[in-house]
Amino acid sequence: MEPAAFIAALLALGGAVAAVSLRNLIHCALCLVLTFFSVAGLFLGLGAEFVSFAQVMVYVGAIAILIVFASLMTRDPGADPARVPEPRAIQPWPLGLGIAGAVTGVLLACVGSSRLLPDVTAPAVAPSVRELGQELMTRYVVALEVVGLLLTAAMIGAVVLAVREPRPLDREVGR
Amino acid sequence: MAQTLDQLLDLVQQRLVALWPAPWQPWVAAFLGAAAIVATFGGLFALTTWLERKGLARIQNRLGPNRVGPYGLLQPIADGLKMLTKEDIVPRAADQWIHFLAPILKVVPVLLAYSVIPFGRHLVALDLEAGLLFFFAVGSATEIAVFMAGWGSRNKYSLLGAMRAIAQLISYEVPLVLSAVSVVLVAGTLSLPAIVDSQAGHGWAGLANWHVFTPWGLAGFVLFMIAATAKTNRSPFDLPEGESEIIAGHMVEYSGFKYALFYLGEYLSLFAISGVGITLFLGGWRAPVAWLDWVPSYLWFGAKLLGCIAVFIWLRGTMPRLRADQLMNFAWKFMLPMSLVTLVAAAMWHATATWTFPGAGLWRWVLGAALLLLPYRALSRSLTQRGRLGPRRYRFAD
Amino acid sequence: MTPLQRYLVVSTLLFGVGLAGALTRRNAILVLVGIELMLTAANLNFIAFWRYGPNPESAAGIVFTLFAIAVAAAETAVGLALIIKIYRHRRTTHLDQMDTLKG
Amino acid sequence: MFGAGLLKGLAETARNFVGSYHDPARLPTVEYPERRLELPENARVFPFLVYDGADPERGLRCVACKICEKECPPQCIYIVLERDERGKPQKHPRVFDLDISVCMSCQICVEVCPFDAIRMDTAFEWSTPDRFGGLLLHKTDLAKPNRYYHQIHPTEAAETDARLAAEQAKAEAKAKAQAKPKAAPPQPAATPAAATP
Repeated sequence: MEPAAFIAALLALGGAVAAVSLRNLIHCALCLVLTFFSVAGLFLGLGAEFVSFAQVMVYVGAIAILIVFASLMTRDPGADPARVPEPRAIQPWPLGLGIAGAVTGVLLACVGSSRLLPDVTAPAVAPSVRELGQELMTRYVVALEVVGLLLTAAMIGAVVLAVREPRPLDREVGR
Repeated sequence: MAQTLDQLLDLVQQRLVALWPAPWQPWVAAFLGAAAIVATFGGLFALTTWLERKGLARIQNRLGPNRVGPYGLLQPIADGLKMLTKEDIVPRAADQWIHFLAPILKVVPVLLAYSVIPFGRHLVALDLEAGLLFFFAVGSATEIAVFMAGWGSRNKYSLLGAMRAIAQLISYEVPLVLSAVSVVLVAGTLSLPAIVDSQAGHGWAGLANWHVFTPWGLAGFVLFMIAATAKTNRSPFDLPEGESEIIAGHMVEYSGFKYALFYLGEYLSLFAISGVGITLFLGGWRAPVAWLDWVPSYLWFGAKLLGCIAVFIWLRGTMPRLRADQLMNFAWKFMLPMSLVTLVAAAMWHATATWTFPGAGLWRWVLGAALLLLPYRALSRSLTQRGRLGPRRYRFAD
Repeated sequence: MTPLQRYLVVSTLLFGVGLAGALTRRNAILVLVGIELMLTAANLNFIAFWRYGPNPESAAGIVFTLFAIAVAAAETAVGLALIIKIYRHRRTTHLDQMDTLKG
Repeated sequence: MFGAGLLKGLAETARNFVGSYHDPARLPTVEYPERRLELPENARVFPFLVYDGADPERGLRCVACKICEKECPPQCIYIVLERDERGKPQKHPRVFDLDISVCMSCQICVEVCPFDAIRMDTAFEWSTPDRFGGLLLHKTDLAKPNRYYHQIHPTEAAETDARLAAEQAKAEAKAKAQAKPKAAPPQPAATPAAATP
């Protein structure tokens, strides 16, 4: 791993830790943006140019903005002490951390002990955008159509879910 | 001779790079390219502020700046000095880091976007295969910057302005990308130099084979430029920073150098998006007629860029600002369907490229124009009849 | 360690952070953020395996990542729409306060 | 058709732009400090005090009746009546101050003045580095001769003068008419007065 990729990986991990641990929701979203940018940098370092740009466009341009918008539209009064539920027998966060740590440990052990793949370090020739398009339109055309359908359905679903019902007054006037 | 002139900038760069020891050369070359881009477009920014003030003044029967230097040409320098010497005020309640980072994040992606635009023959910093995608990807980072500026200032006007700006940016990104996709469809590539090459050659009466000289290309160009106006927050789509309503939107709490950075970022993104529009539809650095090919390519690009800037200034001097509901209706009910129709027309044009029977060119034209004009007609009729874009009816006023 | 393993370690850690966030945070939006992080880690895995795998000339890894990105976008859109809907109903995004069946 | 209005607007602004280079009607703006437009006759900025004759102190028409001070909506006028050593009011202001940083140019003082003593001035370049003292005009700054009034508002001044002259003539005629019967009685009165003692 060259230094640039190392820095990108560090930034991605740091951003991720900050994104799930900070108190301020907007700071979390902005740290998430940092993570997405760094991961796009990692993709670029790995030679996947197209995916890297798509990652920036979709994750930074759409998903991060959506999260920011949602967190502004839902000001959580959860900090209100009167509404916090009674203490439980088992605190949830050590349990969650434990599970996550266990999963990560098992995965890391797997990665460390695996000898499945040969050590390929030769510079790979990334498929050009044209080849990628042809693959998408021939071999993966069914998947592409399904993803298109899924996106359409998701968009309609999101609009239907989040749309505000017109208030009676509006309906009366007919606007 | 003409060729030397055309490659002058490249030659100068090679000479300069050759002065350095070999291991440094790639770095020096990259630095020179970046410095040239920053210097050129920084200078163009200064020139454009002057041009804009002069043009707007003439449109409004005024004279415009004419005190500093001949014809007021030194006005940008005076403005710059004023900006730089102003006090940099940070609100006490502001989120210091976010407030500080926002202007930087506004300018840096815009500068990155310049790296894929071909300014002339062989004059492109990075010939990426997915260059167009890169351009749109870094363009989407400015939304984050706008949000950071609006939220970090801890001011309700700036937050409102930022929300408006993001809603507008996202809405107009769709038609922008779709109208660019129609070019990608016909050219068959995402690389901007290759798209310029796809418009090479001369067709009927020595006119160049630019995409704008086709029915779908003309429609796509108009849609692209309208969406670009909205993407760069320029009048008539300047309601994110509407001075009369929310002062300056997300820039309320910025002063001095940081404000200048926002201003710079806005103009730089205007130049960048105009440059991409030129590359996609106006043949990039290519001459419009064959007998003018001897003029250096970067001069053609510059002339087209100045023409685009003039049109933007003209629009700003003419159109009143849209209302928020008009803005959204226009984006989703007019721009989006029309860009989809343009995509279909481009596909038709691409599919009928193999027609060889006599009169095929005329038929393609008629078909393409009909494909665009009929939906346009129907759309405009339905929109105006249903009162979506017409005057607003107020609930309690009637 | 081979280069592949280094990238796998990074993606595993990213996945772990996302999982920990999704399990421990009680704000619905932050749970979604954790899920996004896990998806990103999976994408990194795809790309790393494509780059250092036995046949990098095939585009499978890249295509899979593109699909994963599209699915992530759809998932976020619907998820956030749900969160906003619930917020309008219950005035909270706190997961512990929206666990009753009665509305 | 959709967009025709936009094109019409663009054509109009283009005509403005091109016309501003050759058509003076499309460029009415003048460069102010060097060239000035002639002010319209009804232009008004801040009030001033009219005096007749040559002496700004004695010729002042103002009698310090304080009607303008009372009527002024933003209360920018301050008047002190002149008194002689015995405290007897003189029909003359000792102090007449006008704060032009407050004045809103409404002309109400002019409307209510029964003596045509206060009128609107057309001078507008009042900028000063001293925003308190510099914008507070005293009697000496405000007093301007009737000649000046004729210069800036010829029609209005002629009208005022004609009316004042008519009033004066009427007053004189009345005085004469009163003076005659008054002049007559003293004679008969003189006799009883002379007779009484």
